[in-house]
Parts: sequence; C-alpha cells; structure tokens
Amino acid sequence: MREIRYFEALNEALAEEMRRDPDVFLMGEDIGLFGGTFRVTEHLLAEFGAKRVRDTPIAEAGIVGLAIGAAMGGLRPVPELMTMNFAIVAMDQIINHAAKLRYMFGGQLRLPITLRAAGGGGTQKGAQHSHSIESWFVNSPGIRVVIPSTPSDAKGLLKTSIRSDDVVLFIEHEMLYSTKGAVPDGEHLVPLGVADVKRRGSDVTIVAWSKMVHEALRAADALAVEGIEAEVLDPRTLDPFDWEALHESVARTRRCVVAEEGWRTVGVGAEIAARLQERFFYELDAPVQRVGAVDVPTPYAKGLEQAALPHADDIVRAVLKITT
Amino acid sequence: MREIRYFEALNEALAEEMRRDPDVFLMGEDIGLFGGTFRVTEHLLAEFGAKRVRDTPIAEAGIVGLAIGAAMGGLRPVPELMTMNFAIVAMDQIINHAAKLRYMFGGQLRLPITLRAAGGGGTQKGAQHSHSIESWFVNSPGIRVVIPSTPSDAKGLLKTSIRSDDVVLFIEHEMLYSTKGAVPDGEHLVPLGVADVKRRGSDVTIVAWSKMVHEALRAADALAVEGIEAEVLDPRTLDPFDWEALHESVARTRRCVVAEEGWRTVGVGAEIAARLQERFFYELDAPVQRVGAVDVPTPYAKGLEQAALPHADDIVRAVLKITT
Amino acid sequence: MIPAADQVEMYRLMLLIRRLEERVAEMYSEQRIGGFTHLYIGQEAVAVGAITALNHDDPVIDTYRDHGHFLARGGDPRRFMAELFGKATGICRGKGGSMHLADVERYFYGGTGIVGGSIPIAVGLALACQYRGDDRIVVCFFGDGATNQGVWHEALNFAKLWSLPVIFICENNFYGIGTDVRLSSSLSEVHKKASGYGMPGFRVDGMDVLAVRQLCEEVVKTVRGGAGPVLIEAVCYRYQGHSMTDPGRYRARAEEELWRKRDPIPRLAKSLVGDAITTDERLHEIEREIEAATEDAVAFAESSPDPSPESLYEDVHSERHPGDPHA
Amino acid sequence: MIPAADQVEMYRLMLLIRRLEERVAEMYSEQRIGGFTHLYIGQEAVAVGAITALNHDDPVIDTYRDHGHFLARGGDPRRFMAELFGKATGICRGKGGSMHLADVERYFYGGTGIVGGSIPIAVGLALACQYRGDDRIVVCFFGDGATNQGVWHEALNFAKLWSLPVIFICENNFYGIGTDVRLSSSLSEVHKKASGYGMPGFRVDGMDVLAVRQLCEEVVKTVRGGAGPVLIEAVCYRYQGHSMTDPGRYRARAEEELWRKRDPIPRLAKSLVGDAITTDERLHEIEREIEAATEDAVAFAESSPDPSPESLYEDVHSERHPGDPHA
Ligand SMILES: Cc1ncc(C[n+]2csc(CCOP(=O)(O)OP(=O)(O)O)c2C)c(N)n1
Ligand SMILES: Cc1ncc(C[n+]2csc(CCOP(=O)(O)OP(=O)(O)O)c2C)c(N)n1
Ligand SMILES: [Mg+2]
Ligand SMILES: [Mg+2]
Repeated sequence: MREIRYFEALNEALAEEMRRDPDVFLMGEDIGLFGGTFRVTEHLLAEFGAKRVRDTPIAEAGIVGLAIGAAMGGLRPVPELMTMNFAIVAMDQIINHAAKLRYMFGGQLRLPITLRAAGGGGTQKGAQHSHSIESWFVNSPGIRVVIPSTPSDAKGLLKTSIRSDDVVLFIEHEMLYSTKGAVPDGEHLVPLGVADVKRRGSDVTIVAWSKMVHEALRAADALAVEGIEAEVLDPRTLDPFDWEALHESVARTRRCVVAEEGWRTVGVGAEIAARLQERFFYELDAPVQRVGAVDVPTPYAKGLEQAALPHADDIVRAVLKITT
Repeated sequence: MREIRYFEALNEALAEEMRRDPDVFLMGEDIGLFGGTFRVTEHLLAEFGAKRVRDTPIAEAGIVGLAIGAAMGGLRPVPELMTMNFAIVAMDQIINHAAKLRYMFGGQLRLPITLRAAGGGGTQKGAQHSHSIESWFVNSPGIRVVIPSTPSDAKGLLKTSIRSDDVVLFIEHEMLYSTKGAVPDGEHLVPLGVADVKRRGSDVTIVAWSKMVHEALRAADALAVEGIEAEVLDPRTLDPFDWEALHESVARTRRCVVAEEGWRTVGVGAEIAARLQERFFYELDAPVQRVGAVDVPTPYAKGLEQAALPHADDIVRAVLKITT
Repeated sequence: MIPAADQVEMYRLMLLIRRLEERVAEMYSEQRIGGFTHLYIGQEAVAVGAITALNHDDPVIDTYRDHGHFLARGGDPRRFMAELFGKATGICRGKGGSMHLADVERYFYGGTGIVGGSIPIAVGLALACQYRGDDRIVVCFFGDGATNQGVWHEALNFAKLWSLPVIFICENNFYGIGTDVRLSSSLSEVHKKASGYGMPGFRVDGMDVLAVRQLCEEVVKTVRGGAGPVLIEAVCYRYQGHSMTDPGRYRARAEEELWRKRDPIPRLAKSLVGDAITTDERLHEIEREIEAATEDAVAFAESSPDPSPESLYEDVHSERHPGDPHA
Repeated sequence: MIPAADQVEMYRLMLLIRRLEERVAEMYSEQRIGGFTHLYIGQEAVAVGAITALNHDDPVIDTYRDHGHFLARGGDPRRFMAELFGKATGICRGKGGSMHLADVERYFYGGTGIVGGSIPIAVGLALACQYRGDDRIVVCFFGDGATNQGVWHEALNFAKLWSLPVIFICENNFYGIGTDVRLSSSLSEVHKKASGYGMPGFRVDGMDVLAVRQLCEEVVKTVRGGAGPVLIEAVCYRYQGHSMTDPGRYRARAEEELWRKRDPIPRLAKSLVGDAITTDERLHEIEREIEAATEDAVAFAESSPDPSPESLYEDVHSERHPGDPHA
C-alpha cells in the first residue's frame, strides 16, 4: 500500500467527500488562500472555489453557529476550528446548541456537522495552546468524538464522519500531521465505534488514542524486550466507545493501562478505569493504571513541557507496576 | 443555632465580606435592581451602592474577563454567572485565562476571583438549562471548585473563597436555595479541601456533593431500615479534594458509591472510582458504584426529567448491589 | 396597502397568541406547565407583522420567548399546548417545553434558551439559502439584551461580510429580565448598532402591527433581492413579568399603564372596523373561534399521553453505531 | 511638539525591538527558541508611540505578538531573551515563552494567546482604576482580526457603558495570519466600528511613530480626564510572516515592498537628523549600545539555568490547601 502523511490523508478525505456530495463545504480560519495552518485543506480552494472553501473571520462561536444553521438548512458543513484550544471559545455553540438541538426538538432535525480541530501539545506552544480536552466532550451527550492516530484511520474516519447525519467532533493532533502510514487506495471508510488493535499481546492491555497510540507502541516495544507482551488497543472514537473490544482484550490480559495526553484527573482514562473495575472486579489481576498529563497548565520551557506530558516511559513504568 | 435558608446564608456571606473588605465587589446580570434571580444578592445594592453591586449586560465572557482584569488591578471581584449553563459561554475566559494566567506568567499575579453560578436541574428547565458540569472544571488545573450542600457550608465556604487569593468556581444549586439549615452566628469560615461526614456509617461510603448529598441522606435513611449503615461523605470542594477523608472512610467501610447529578460518563465519580480501585484494590469488597444522570440532554417533561436525573432510590439500588 | 384579508388574519393571529398565552398562564399557576415559561403578551404585533410578511418556506429562528412566533408561523395550538404540558403529542415530543418550540415542517427552527445563541445559527440558515441559490430569506428574533452578547456581533459581521439574506429583528422591550436597556447597551437605540457593520438599521413601532408588516415587506423585498442583511429594531413592551416567576418590581406602574394603552390588538381592531375593513361581528366570531381552539388545545394536551420511558433515550443522535449505550 | 529627548528615546526603543527580534529570528532557526514566535518587526512605531505616551503605572495588556510592547514598556532584554529560551531566569520563569511575556512590576499584564481574549481583561483593569479613583488609564493592543471576536464586542460595550478609562489600540496590519481584513471584517476600516458603541474612533499612520505618539498624547489626556474609552486604529504592516513558520505566500511582493519603504525606523532617523534633533553620531552610538545589549541578552539567556523540575508544580495557585497534590 502507498504511504502518505496524516495531513494528506485528511486532505484526500475532504476532497473525495466534496466531489461526492455538493452539499459538503468547508469553513474556517485560513483554510482557503492560506491553505490551512496544518495544510489539511491545501489545494481545495483551487478545486472547489470560494463558495465551498470559505475563509472566515476569527470568530469560533460564529463559525460553529453558522455550521449549525447551514446543517439545518440542508447542507453538510465541515467547519474547522484550527485548534481545540479555540473550541473552548465556541463551547456554548458546540455543547448547548449543536449537541442538544436535535434532542430538545424531539428529533425533528438532523445536524450533519463534522467539526475538525487539532488537539494536543508537545511543541512548546504554552498553556493556552496545548489542550487535550476530549473528556469534556465525552462527558456531554449528543456529540460524537472521533480521534484518529494514523493516516489510514484519519482518512477512513473523516469520510465516515462527514457522511454521518450527526454532530461529530473530529480531533486531529498537531504532532501527527507529518507522520506517514499506509492508506488503502480507493474508497476507504472506517466505521465509528469500532476499536482497532494496533498491536497484539497477552500480558496487559494498553488503551491509547491519538498521539498516545504511538507512545504506547514504543512502550510495547520496550516491554517486549523485558518479555512483556502488551496489547495496544486504539478505540479510535471515544463516543461511541467500543467497550466490547476493550472487554474482550482485558478479559484475556487481566491487566490494563490507559494512556491519554489530557490531564489525568477526570480524564477519559478515569471512565475507562471506573468501568473496568465495575465489570472485571474479580478478574483483574491488578488495578487499572492511568497515564496522563500532570495536572498543571502546560508550561513553555521544553524540559518542563516534556515533564508535564505523558510519554512511552511513563507507560512502561505503569505497566511494570502491575506486571512485576 | 438559628436556621436560615441557603440563599440567605450566601447573602450573609457576601454582605459580611463586602463590609470587611472594600475591594470586594459584585457584578452580574440582574444582581442589583432586580435583587438576583435566586435572591442571593437581595438588598446588597441598597447597602453597598451601584459601584460595588454592578448590574451587567448579558455578556458572560465579558463578565469573567472584566473580573480577571479587576483582580489584576488589585480588586477582589465576585462575579455571578446566574447559572452554570452560561459558564459555558464564558468557558474560554474561565479556563484559558482565569485558570492559566498565573501559571503562564510564572506566578507574577494573584487572581482573587470567586465566580458564583447556580448549577443543576430538576425543575423542568430543559436541555440548555440543567447542567452539572463540574467535571470539566475539576479536569482543568488552576481553578478551585467549591460546591456546598447546606446553608452552613454555603456561607462558610463562600467567605473562605472570597478571601482566597485564587480563582474559585463556586457552584450553588437551584433546588437548594430555599432549603433551611443551622448556620452558626458570627464569623463562620469553612476551609477548602476538608470533607464533611454528613452521616456516620460503617457498611458503605456514599460520596455525594451539592443536592446529591440530600439524596444520599434520604438513601441512607432507607438503607438503615434494611439494617445497612451508610456513611455519607460530602467533599464540599472538588478541587482541592479531600482524598484523605475519603480513604479513611473507605478503609473502614470497604465499599463505596459515588452519587453525582452530572452525566455519569466521565463524571467526577469516574475519577473517584478510578482512584479508589488504584488505592484499595485488595481492600475493596465490591466494585465502586457510580450513580449519575443518564447520558442524554435533559428533557423537559417532568417524568422524563426525573428519569434522567439521579435520585435516592438509584443510590439505594447501587448500595444494595454491593452490600447484599 | 395591506390586503383586507391579511389584516383580518393578522388580527386573528395576534388574538390567538394572546388567548392561548392567557391560558398558558393559568395552566402554569395550576402547575400543569412547568419549567421556564416566558409570555409574549404585549409584543404580538412584532411576530405577526414580521412573519406574515414572509413566504411560508422562509426559515425563522427564535429565543425562549417563542410562543408568539411559533403560532404566527401557523404552528398547531394543540401540539403547542401539549408540548407545554410535556406530553408525547407535543411538537417536540415533550422534550422541549415552552422555551424550545420547533416546527421544522413549517421552517420554524425553534426557540433556544441561551441569550444570543440562535443568532449565528440564523446566519447559517441564510448561508444555506444563498448556497443553494434559492430566493429564501431568514428572519431571526431576539431581545434588546441579546445584542450585547459576543455571538450577536460575530453573526452580524458574518452576515454583512457574506451579504447573506437575513433580517435581524430585535424586539426592544426595554428590559432584559429586570435590567433596563440603558444599563446594558452603550447604544440603547438598538438599530444604531447596525452602523458598526455598515448594515442598514431601522426602527419601527412594535405595538403597531401594520407598521411592522409594512416595514418588513419592504425590507423582505430588498433582502430577497440580494441587498444583504438588515437590522430592525421593533420597539415594544411585554405586559407580563420576564417569566412566570417574575413579580416585575423593577418597572414603574405608570410606565406599564402607558404601554397598555398602546395594546396592538384593540388598536388593530379599531382600525379594522373604523376603516370598514371588517365588521365587529366578524371580530367577535374570530374571538369565539379562538376561544374554542384554545379549549380544544387544552383538552388535547390534557388527554394526551405522557412520553414513553424509552423516549428518554431517543433523539440523541439520528444514527446508531456499535458501542452506543441503550442499544 | 514631542521633546527631543523623548524622540531619541523612541528611536532607541524601536531599534532595540528591531535588533532583539532579528536575533530572536536567528535563535528560532537554531532551535534555541521554540513554540509559536510572532515577530513585531515593521510595527514598532505603534508600541513605542503609544506606550511612551503613558505614565509608567498605566496598565498595558497585549496579545501573543508582544515582544515590542514588552520592550517598549521597559522590559529587561535579558529576562526577555531568557524567557524565549525557556530559562528559569526568564520573566515568566520559562513558563510563558514568546507569547506570554508579562512584567507585572512594570504594569505590563502580558501577552495572551487567544485572539480577543485579553480585551475584556483590559476593561477590567480599567474598572479597577476607576473603582480606586486613581487617574490611571489602560491601554490594550490587538490586531485587526481580533475585532471580529465576540469578546471584543462585549468589552467595547462594557467600556463605553461604564465610561471606563481604556484606550483600545487596534494594530491593523491588514492580515490575520493569511486572511485579508477585507475578507474578515464587514467594516475593514476598523476605527469605524467604534460607531456601534457611540465611541470615538481614530485612524493613525502606524508607520509614523511621531504621529502615533501625538494622537495618543491627546487621547490619553481626554481618557484620563474621564471622557470614556476610545478606539484607535493604527494602520501598519508586519514585515515578517505571521509567525516564524509562515512563508507568507498570501501577500504580493509589491505590497510588501511598498510598506518596507515606509519603515518607521529610518523614517524617524531621517527626521531626527534632518530637524537637527540629534546627530548621526548619536544614532550610531545607540545602534552600538543596542548591539551590545542584544549580545548581552543572548549570553545571559544561554548561560542561565533551565527551570527546576519542581517548578513544574509551582504557580498553579498562590495558596495551598489540604487535598492539594504535590504537597
Ligand atoms: C447566555 C445567557 N445568559 C443569561 C441568560 C438568562 N436570561 C434569560 S432571558 C434573559 C434576558 C434577555 O433579555 P432580552 O434579550 O432583552 O429578551 P427579552 O427577555 O426581553 O425578550 C436573561 C439574562 C440566558 N438565558 N442566556
Ligand atoms: C480564538 C483564537 N482563534 C484563532 C487563533 C489562531 N490565530 C492566532 S493569531 C491569528 C490571527 C490574528 O490576527 P490579528 O488579530 O489581525 O493579529 P496579528 O497577528 O495580525 O497581529 C489567529 C487566527 C487564536 N490564537 N485564537
Ligand atoms: Mg428585552
Ligand atoms: Mg492583523
């Protein structure tokens, strides 16, 4: 299979879906003339024109609000918020409008919106520009949370999200854009709610998503040297969440570590640990371990930032704690 | 001791702190001439004047932003957001500014801000007006989360919060305002980070805060009839969180149920369950149970709303599941 | 000149709103209706004047004070009352209540509870109209208080920048809950705020349904013609408290009296009869029809079933996937 | 007429900003500086003209493009460079970086990274000044792009409504990242947006430091006198990309050339010497002093220690309580 980069995979997904359905359109800051901060929308203005690739003012609540209205009006908007940090500015439109209108109107509406944004830290952008806050959105019903770790998943999930008739928050990762991976030629769709085993193993299940999948794979390599075979399970979507796949894996391994880039306290890992102890109280050989960011705003200095964010070695330590 | 209502206790706390410190001032929608949507600021305009009791436009991000600036300028603002639902509009100012500026400026600033808002559902206000989203704020470092369940705690914690030099989100509950309770005369302060045992018991620990404390107490009464003695632990503040008191309690009871009004998935209860299984893996007699709202936007119809929100009987069921 | 039949219909709609809301107030006191309920009484001329100037498929979007606009759009009084009663037959299956009436079949995209929240959504609806190249236009209602919210600003800028077919109608009733517009807006003559966007702004007497209709007809024409968005300030007054639980102590009785003298319903009745557009008898007949419709709506709501317990889990999403709970 | 000594000082400050930033660019390429780094080169006249018109204790607040304002406020070049290097001796102990320079001792309340985010905070600072009854005023810098954010609107309304002592300075450099102001603002002459608040708005040549200073002195006087807030649009141009990673392909070379001809530094040098306010020799001396200060700042930053591992946990709160982690 050909290898392409994560941002290219996303770009392909957008182009293909725009060719397929004239109601799909993009809007966001610097996505057109500038080509997208992370090159995801590169060349799309040239192919689809300014009607379908719309540069906007810096007004995130407005962008999401317009997307909601456009969806009500029968279109299939794919707004970009540039980064998850700016989703916070639009929180009311996302949570109190996009995620709720269908329900509070008794199902009269469909809102086919795919809201894209880049999450994550690790490039010294400091406290206001390094968020991994997927836990807030997983807490809130009415919005899907899709968070791919590889170019293939990125492409397949973005296409599925755009075709979905529901509100999807599609979280990319700044540090994954330039990573390469095999992506199938032709039509490639990945369903929502289906986890992917990124590495098979029998001794412990490491649950990780987005960039942390790669840290988990690195950790698994290191652990293999010690004779510990870790399974790396990537849920790929956090809402819906493939509990079945997780249960199947943990039933085999009887040990689990969750690794996320978000703050540890009340992260998605807390939910996973809480559910697993409910489900496998007698089967687990050790408490579920959680790896996440230190509970401080992300600092700028490289050393501090690296100390704040979770890495493969933190995962290795967590695994060793429950396997030795 | 005299008995007063929750809203009166809050009103006393505000008046006392305003008398004590001329830099304390209030701002918010309808807090002055109108007297406050929930009467918390009643009569304060008359006593302190329009300089210190400031009616604002409906602009929550602006309100929080102004409070931050006023705090930088040496004042001690106590902004009100009317309800937690509108905190979502101001999320960027709360999380990306108030909670982070001190850290990202290397400690150069103090931001003594107490941000008050009424949370919770239960009065048929529908999907956009029924939030219990404390979990988002507990996830975010840099902001204290105080959430009292009784008039006494409300008064003592509000006074402590106002005197604190840090950013405090002070979450009241719409359905508690008219509840009565004993409140000490004279100066009454309750420290942050110190849980309160609202009922002693030996068979199970029920952790609950805000309105759910009262549901938990009702549940404990019902359980006592069955011969089960439940301890009801009210953390009172979720950041800081009194893990020590919780550990002490669970070490005795070996069973725990967490009851919160927020959505169950990735609620604060998930964090509590995750920590307890880490800490007490071998000591727990049963998995930690979580009671919370059904993961749907809150519906309007009374029957549906009551079915969506957690109640004493849900807590009873959860306790029985792990004690019988 | 507005056709006679239209004028009579406008009278009927205003009176329908008035009478139904009077019943709503009663039902609220009897606790048959709960939650937040915001009456529109006094402001009927704005909804009716504006909405009757539209085509049936021009999208309309609204705030929590939505009874009048829902009914002016032709919404069914039965399903309206049933919604307020929280019944399964309600227009939103009992999930929305008073603040969240939507009737998508009638292009009424609902009441929303967050002040300002629906305004960018209106602009998005207008974008859809422009994108599809149809000649529909969007009308968006909101209060004076909403114009100080950030999204209001973002929405007006977007609308003007992209020259979208949307009419922003601010119902300036001088108060946001208990706060005087002069204490909340640096420009309390709201239509002047349009200047910050290079957008035309108009002020109209919102207690005069014919004036509202007249202005809206003109504006609708220019907006449909592609001239870009317009801000209309309709000056009006709500006769009741902000919501059912507001005693309304912040307003002077004299001020209230003054505005009651300008009640849009008797005012129109007078000109309808005075100008011989219709007869007193016909107006009484309308009154009786509306009374019957009101009783019928209440009876329908009362006799309707509660939502089923399973419906709690429905309508969160339109699609199911593996991993969804309550599957 | 601006005093000769002030003019020379303004020259020094502009050149200091320019030279330090040129070094920043080098250090960024060498990866000694990381994260987002936005250069101010080209816009120096705005910061210097405006900030030198203030008293030393008038609060100033800013965006991520904050080097110029920090330095114009008298911030220490050493601690500036150390911050960008992420060192413990940085003005924010290495926690802020380029976007988050604050110097509270100098009443500089920092650079913030969320477009528009600092604007209501500026208004809050002005509220504190008014509340305390001192005669300080606040200056707030932001870009053309920021004026479309909701909080900008909320902030301007609050400021005018409460007649607060704040000067909003919009540095209109015609682009928000790569987006032309005409594609983002319905009124691209930003000062005209003031009309939406009944606030005075002025436009000034932001490439002419004396013009900026002159206007700011006048405005400072009226604002300090209690006349309420003012919006100033300083028309300017950034010579570099939006941030260090922006190749800047969206701007025409001819446009860039045109603006380079209007460089505020040689322009002031010319008038300083031409009007015999100072001599060429003095200007060269200043250049040499600045070069030395720049080298010194880099050397200081290089030789400074990294932040201690424990400092990661510090500064989250100012108080500790039971239950706090890392206790
Ligand atoms: C964002 C937000 N803040 C506060 C509220 C509470 N609230 C509900 S209605 C209202 C007043 C709105 O006034 P206005 O816009 O003039 O509309 P009116 O009620 O007069 O029709 C307020 C403050 C809310 N619903 N949403
Ligand atoms: C709320 C928010 N949205 C988007 C961004 C990304 N961003 C950073 S700078 C910028 C452009 C700002 O333009 P302008 O206000 O004109 O300031 P300039 O950079 O030209 O000084 C954008 C979109 C951000 N930091 N914050
Ligand atoms: Mg109003
Ligand atoms: Mg700019």
